[in-house]
Amino acid sequence: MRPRLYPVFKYTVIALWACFVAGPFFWAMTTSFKDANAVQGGATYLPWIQYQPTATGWRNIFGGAGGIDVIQPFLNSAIVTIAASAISLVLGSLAAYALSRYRFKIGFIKNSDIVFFFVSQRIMPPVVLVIPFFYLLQWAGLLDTIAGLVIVTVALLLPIAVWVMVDFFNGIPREIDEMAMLDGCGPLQTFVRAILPNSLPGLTVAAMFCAVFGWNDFFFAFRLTFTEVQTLPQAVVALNSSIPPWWTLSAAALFGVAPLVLLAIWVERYLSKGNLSGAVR
Amino acid sequence: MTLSATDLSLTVDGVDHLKSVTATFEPGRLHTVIGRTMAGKTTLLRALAGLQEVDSGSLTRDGADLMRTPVWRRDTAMVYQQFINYPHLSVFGNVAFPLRRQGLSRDEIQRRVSKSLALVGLTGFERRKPSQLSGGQQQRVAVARALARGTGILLLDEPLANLDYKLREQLRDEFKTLFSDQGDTIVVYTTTEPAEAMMLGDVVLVMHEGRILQVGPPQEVFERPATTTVASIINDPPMNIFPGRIEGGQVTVAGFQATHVSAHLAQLPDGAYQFGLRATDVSLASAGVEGAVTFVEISGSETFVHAAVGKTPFVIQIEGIHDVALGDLVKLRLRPERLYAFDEKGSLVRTPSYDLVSVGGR
Amino acid sequence: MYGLRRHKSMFLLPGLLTLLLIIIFPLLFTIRVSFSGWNVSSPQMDFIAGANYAAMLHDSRFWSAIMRLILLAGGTVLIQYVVGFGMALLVWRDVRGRRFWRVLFLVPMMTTPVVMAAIWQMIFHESLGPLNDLLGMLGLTKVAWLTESGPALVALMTVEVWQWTPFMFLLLLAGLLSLPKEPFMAAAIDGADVWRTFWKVTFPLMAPVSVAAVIIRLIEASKLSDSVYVLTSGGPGSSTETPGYYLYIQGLRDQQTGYSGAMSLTYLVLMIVTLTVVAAMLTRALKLKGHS
Amino acid sequence: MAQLDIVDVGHSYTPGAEEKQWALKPLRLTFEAGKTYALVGPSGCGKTTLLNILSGLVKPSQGQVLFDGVDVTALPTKARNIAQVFQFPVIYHSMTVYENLAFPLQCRRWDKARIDAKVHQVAEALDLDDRLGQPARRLTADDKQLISLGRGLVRDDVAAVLMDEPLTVIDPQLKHSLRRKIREITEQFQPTVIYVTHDQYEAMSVAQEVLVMRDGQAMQQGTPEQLFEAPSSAYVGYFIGSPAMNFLTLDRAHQEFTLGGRTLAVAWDIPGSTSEVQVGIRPEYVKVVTEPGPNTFAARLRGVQDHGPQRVLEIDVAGQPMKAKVPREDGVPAIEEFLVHLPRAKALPYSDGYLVLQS
Repeated sequence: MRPRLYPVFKYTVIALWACFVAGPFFWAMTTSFKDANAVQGGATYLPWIQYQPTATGWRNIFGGAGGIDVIQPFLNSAIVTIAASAISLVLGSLAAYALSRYRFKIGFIKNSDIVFFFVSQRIMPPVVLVIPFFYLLQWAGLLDTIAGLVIVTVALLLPIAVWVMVDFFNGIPREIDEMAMLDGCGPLQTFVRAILPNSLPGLTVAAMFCAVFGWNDFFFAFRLTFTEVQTLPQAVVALNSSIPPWWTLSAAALFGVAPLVLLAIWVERYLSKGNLSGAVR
Repeated sequence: MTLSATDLSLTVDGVDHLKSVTATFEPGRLHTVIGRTMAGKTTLLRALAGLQEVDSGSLTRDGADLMRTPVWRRDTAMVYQQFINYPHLSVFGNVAFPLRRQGLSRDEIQRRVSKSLALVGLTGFERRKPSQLSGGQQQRVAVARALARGTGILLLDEPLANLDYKLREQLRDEFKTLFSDQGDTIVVYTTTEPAEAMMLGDVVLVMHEGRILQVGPPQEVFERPATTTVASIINDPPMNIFPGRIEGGQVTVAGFQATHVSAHLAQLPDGAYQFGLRATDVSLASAGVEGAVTFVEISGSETFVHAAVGKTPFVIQIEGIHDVALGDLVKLRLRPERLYAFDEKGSLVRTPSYDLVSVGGR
Repeated sequence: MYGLRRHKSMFLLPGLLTLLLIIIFPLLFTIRVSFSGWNVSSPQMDFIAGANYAAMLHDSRFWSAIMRLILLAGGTVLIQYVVGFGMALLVWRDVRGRRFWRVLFLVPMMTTPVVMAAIWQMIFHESLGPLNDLLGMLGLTKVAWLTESGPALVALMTVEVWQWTPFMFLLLLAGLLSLPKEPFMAAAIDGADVWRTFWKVTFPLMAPVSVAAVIIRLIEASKLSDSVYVLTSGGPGSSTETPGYYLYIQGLRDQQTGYSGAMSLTYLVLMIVTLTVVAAMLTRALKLKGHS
Repeated sequence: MAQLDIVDVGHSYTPGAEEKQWALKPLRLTFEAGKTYALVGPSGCGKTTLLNILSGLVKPSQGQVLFDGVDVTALPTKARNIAQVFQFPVIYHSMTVYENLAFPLQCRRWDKARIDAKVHQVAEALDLDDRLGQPARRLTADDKQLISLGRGLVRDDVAAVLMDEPLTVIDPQLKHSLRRKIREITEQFQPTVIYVTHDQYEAMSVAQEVLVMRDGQAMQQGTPEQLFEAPSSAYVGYFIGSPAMNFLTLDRAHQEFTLGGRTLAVAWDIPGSTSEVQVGIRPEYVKVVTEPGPNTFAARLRGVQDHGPQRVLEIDVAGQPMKAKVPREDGVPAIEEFLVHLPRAKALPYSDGYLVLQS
């Protein structure tokens, strides 16, 4: 390729991909300010010029007539995500630390096999788990409760936490552990005082992945909670009926994805600092 | 307060890391363990610290079994080759870390940290993070942390190996004063450098392939190396070791009449020997055995000329720095009165005498 | 080290037991139920031996869903890899507005798949959606995106590519950013052009990250069902059904619990075997063994 | 191979900074074709900046870089026809040893037979000829460094081979043999080599000429022997040699220099206007003697360092500390006070940290 043409090619490709990526958001944004007339008239894009914007859609998602209230689902989603992520991070880092530092040998099972066992849980399709979970939670009286959903979500997130943290701990020199022990720390203190404080980058990456997969889960919430506890994705999908109140749906969708979109800005900052590279190998 | 290792052995994947290592480490003395890379020095230190399990053998302190004491109750401090510090703590935090674990009062911690940072010359650096320090300073922090605790056992694993020559020279000098002042502490210090071992050690232990080959005061180990291997390890460049014969008052090497037999070898029967001669005791002269220069290197203020006599390699150490061209033919003069004689298996038979003017001043 | 044996389990067990407890019951339950005739009319754990498995062997809807999934997952992950790698290369080094592009290209993976599928459904709407509107402006005929089998598959793949290319982009960009710069200088010094530099330096160095990224994406893609549910409900007919979605219909909507259990296990085993084989093949093809 | 000229080249990473803060202060140097040069100095001394300027990675703030008289200052790395060996071994992972060595020639579209001949010639010199078919990634770090070097040597028109601390990650036991190999190869192929290291002994063992740098300045360029025998500054006297050169402050009485009241006979004469004068003398040249005579001074023993074949005596002469390096067989003086001899020819004059040039 000619050196002169290369920049033109490069920026064209970037721009095209950017349009594709941004398209759905643009459409949702513009649609969220429409009303029935504007939608029925065919596809339009520019407010004021092509249609008269209204805030109906946005009013509807905050308890307006004919709409829903997204606040409670939002809170439910947040609680489940935060609780499940926290549990997964704690249990995950402990297990990852053990797998990174100590040698396990139970019969033919070695460390790498245990790590594989954790990570392999990601292969389990939710649909395989959901029926047994249903009966399990029913038996425990946790069906349609936040606690039940948290337990199930931990199964989704724990493998991620272990996967990220094992790699991260492997990157911390063992001499630090040894030094802490020589300095008088027992194993648990060694972990808490010498290793954890140096693991912030790894923990943040793990937390980010947990947040993304926790917040965006739909299937478990859909089948294991019904009326009492509705998560945000559930609430949005419920709006997607045959005659779509597109403006309400769009507003709800944007509201639902907004928190994690903000996360992207922060992930990029992390990426530029090179902190992700250690965790992604 | 004596630390005794008895019959320590460790084999990993068929390689002996420790082979029946028996040694006693006395309080108030600095023990240097010298050996080449992979000789088992680090493994020995780690075993003493409790960081490395061994296959067999025992470890006692004042007769009490130490094997079942976990690392964190061993009263041992260690300084690593790779400047290991806690990356998240400041210099102060690093040195204070073990003191906090001991539950000392704030004032006491403050006092001890200041004292030990002053010892290593890092006063004023308290708030820096280790990553903001140079390699030499990082190693000083590690040493300060080890000293601050006042442990009974202090282990240093090639602490200067990763530093520049000049810094190494400087810290070596500092260490000499620093460690001579440690009261009843048992200090064990590993190194690959003979000069470091000689200079710092009260006792030198020579290790090779997992075994301890010789133990003794530096002077004795240097002047009376028990085997050719020790002779080669305790000298830098390694002592020239070459097979030869004593025949009719002459020492022959590779068929050449290299030199006459000097008085200290006169009693030996004719026959095959291995001879040892330090690089300092071979010189370039106008007459002597002929060799070809294969390589010239410069270390410190000395020039090491590597030359091959037939197939036998020799190293010649010349004071000062000189240009010698590769491939030149040179004549080597071997100083007969400096020859060590070893038997064919490598055990010491005769040493040259060092007519010491005096050993005062130490 | 003496004294540590007792502690190591203390670290590992809480996590391991939690996961085992959460996973083991469902697994055992599914195995047992797959040998029962549990269905909506007789919800009980009887024993009918391998009848469910026998029925499954003749269930062409299930097998075509499996085949469809393999093509869908393979196809979309390949596109995601190529596009993700391409975009990562473009915004890797000197490009104006680098941070803006990077953030934008990451955003889709942060969004909820089902929610975005609902948005995509609007976009693909035959008469009111913007896609056909734009096609019309270009003078092309309208496409029945979600009601014809061919276009519906294309729509589904488009959504998958949109949603998950950013994930590839993230892993590959992180990989690129961690590469040392010396190999590239060496290639420049040796006189290699852009093309040679890519194939001889960048690509080999990125091979381990590439394999990891592709495998992770294949694992996630093998579970595809949420977006199908929202976007096409498996339709038209069963032309966009994936095993995940078909199992949902059988097991949850029609409550053929026993039968769906048998299919679940078969699906799971097939996926594990396939992914293991693929992973081994990729690793070998890129000669990852022996890398430092 | 080419002659490299550095003409008033200086560099600052922050534009507009004062000259004394520049990473590389303006300097003028010539590296002759076919010789091996070492740039040595502590970290931050400017040696890496200078190397990067030669390789084209850094464009200097001022001055010109000439390769055989051609101005290459504005040219990128690729157009300079140099070769470089980095700290960390850089090889093409997916290729065999042969393909690695052939790569630069393939990029230059040589024909197959010519490539084959050249690769075999270089591989033989590097002792890699028996491993040409192996994947390069399987080799040890030191052999990988040889491949890097070989990729430069196969191009017989290469202007210069730049080596940036090539022994950093090499196993200590192998460092020695790789250093030796590099020396042999450069003697055989005679490329212009610029070798950067922080290790003075490595520099002196590998190079024909050494350039000592400090704080962005070139302190001295010369053969190892010149640097040792006549350091142009107190810094070089300290930096080269172990232990470092001794410096003692002299008193001036009439036409003579004295040390502790006794006359120091010297081989130089310097203007009376010169401020404080120090004598520099290497510890190797300080001799313990029993008989008083010219240039003998009373010394007091403070300590002894046993280095094995030599001992270093830490002594005070005229209240100033210095070191003397003596052969082991000479023993240690039995009394705390004795005499040392400072040879006239080896005592050099320094003022304000620099060697005072004799007219």
